[in-house]
Amino acid sequence: MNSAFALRSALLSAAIVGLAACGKKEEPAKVEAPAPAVQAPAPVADDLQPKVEEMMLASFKANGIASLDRQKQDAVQKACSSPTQPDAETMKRLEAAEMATIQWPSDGNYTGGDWKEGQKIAASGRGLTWTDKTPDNNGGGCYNCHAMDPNEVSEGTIGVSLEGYAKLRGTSEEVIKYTWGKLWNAKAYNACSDMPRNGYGGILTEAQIRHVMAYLFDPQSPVNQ
Amino acid sequence: MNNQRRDTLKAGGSLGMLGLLAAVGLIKPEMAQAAWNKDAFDAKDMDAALAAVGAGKPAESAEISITAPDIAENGAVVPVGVVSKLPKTEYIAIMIEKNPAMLAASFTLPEGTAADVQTRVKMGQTSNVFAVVKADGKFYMTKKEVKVTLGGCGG
Amino acid sequence: MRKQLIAAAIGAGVALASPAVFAQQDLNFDEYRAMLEDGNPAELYEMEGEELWKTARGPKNATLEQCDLGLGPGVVQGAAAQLPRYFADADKVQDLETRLMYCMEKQQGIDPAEIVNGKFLQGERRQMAALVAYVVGQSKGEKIAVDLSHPKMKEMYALGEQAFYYRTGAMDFACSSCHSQDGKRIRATQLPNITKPEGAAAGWGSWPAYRVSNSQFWTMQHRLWDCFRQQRTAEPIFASDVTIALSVFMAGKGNGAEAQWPGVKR
Amino acid sequence: MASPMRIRAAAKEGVTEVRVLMSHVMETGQRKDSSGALIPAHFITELTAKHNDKVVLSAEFGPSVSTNPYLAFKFNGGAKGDKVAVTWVDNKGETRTDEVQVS
Repeated sequence: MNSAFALRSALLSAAIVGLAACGKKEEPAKVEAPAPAVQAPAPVADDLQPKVEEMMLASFKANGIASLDRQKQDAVQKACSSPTQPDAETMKRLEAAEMATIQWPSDGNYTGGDWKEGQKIAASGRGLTWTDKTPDNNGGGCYNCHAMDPNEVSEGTIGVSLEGYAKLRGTSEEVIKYTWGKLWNAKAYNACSDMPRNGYGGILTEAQIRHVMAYLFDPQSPVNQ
Repeated sequence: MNNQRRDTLKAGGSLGMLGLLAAVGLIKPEMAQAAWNKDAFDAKDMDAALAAVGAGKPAESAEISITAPDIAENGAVVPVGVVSKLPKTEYIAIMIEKNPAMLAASFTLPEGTAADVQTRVKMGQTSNVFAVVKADGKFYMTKKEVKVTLGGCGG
Repeated sequence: MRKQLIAAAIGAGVALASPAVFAQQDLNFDEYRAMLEDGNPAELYEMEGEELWKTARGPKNATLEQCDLGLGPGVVQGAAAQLPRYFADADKVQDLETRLMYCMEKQQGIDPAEIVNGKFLQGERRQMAALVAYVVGQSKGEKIAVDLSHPKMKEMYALGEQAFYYRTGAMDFACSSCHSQDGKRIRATQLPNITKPEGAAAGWGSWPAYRVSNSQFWTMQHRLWDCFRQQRTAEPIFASDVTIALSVFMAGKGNGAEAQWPGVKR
Repeated sequence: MASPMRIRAAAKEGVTEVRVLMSHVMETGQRKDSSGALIPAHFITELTAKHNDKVVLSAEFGPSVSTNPYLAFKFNGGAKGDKVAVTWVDNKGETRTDEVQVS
């Protein structure tokens, strides 16, 4: 996991060499605070960026599987750390680099998983914290952000609703491939997506992603009821 | 701030205190012997729980009301209040249909104490909450469904 | 340990909550929360903290009654509403916990390392949490009034704002991933939009809080620590700059709103 | 060692309202620790509230009552300065009594 991350950071940093400008923040929109005692926040100084990076390292310590490598940003993390997205050209370049990381199923089997396993993975938000002993057996945390089974009340709303996924979107090759790719590395489709890079980041295995695919596409899955 | 807490008597806290408290009349000796209704609290279904508190098959009554949220943010703490307008209400029990042990709490109300109690209970899942009331020697009940949700990242 | 306890949960074992018919509806917990407001178990910690404030402890066998939380030695009423602040004696921006740690060191002789290297809910951090409950309880209903005029406060605010958007860790999350839009939820948990003053005030002004899901009292340091855990970063160091910077950012943005601490939370 | 309760008792128009927060784990006996071992049950079983010397409420609790239990009830009578005392006993025989004056 950690080495995968370091490698990824290195590769992606290399991929966008010369894009230093996208690390620079645009001035975030300021909202005037209502209280009389308050002054307007200081403008972000030009020299703040190195200080932020230093702080995001120095204020943390390694604990178990959560190493300090996690405090180093890779290309998309760096580019997407402001209230405003990078320009379209930068987004495209980042997305192309992420797209190249997607591993398509070796045997062409996209949806042949077990939707019941997929349901468990979708419901579990476990894994990869410093209280987890190993970097394996993680949940997908899908329900944290998405509606899936129409009968589930406790569903997040940060992501789009996935209720009736295959019923609404069909099962064309295009939809199936897009979904696999999105699950593997969401940043390939939107560099600043809020969604974790499940396959690329080693959060879920290929087999787990196939189970989640089944949960989304199987006609028997509660998602499509 | 409320300063009443400063008047709080700092008593009790250990096994040995029990006898002492009984001796100074703070609690009755029989309390120390635990008349706790084990059968009722161990009951695994509604019929058994009702039987164990001596309620048999209580009639539904609109004179009893349950104050509980329609939907709870967490099942570990669900506020439940029971008010009975039945004359001579002397006993109130709170039961949670889908908990492994249904009976959560029971209250015996001497004359002069209002039939109006509130507490907080654990609920493992969405379930009916029952209020069982004994008034003038007879048992009555009502129910209300409380939905329980899950929150947080789950990590 | 904590996780498994929660997972095993309360006897019946909280599995997925039962299906219900209103999946797409907004979940409204106002009624539930209103019913918990009176009799917030955090009051038990407030009582404990008040005793502790007046109890002589540590190598110097002293109380905290001369601790200056910013309004003068021993003044607790209203102090939390004006924290974090720049303290000249420490030449630092300090939040409530950092300031208490400073007082515990200077007045009682308690080694700050014991707190910084300790664990939440244990030892001196456990004591600290009770003290925090007492101090914030003395600012209940007060308006958040953080003075951002000192250059070090200005810098902390700016660093906090940057940290808020800083994506990192195994899942690419920043604080902003969950807290920069209105009306969003993780599962059934509603998320304040901290990029707006009312959201910042809702977040800052309702922690520390008693958490009903695990019956624990959590300070703001504890809250931030667990946010980062769920973000899958490395572990933030207690009272480190990032925790102070984020606190100044939230408190500063929430300035003027009433704080309802200690809160009671899921 | 049991921690103090937080009791508030307020008289208004001839009725005294009592609200009690108890500090107790209310362990069900069905949860497991990280090593998979059952955590033994530990919960309040009985509670008695007295106004001066008269019992105004007796209650039995099971493990389904929430951790750090809350209880609110009302009784007729009670005047400023009267005593309200609450005593609980748990399944391990531990007990605690706290007392306040009615406000």
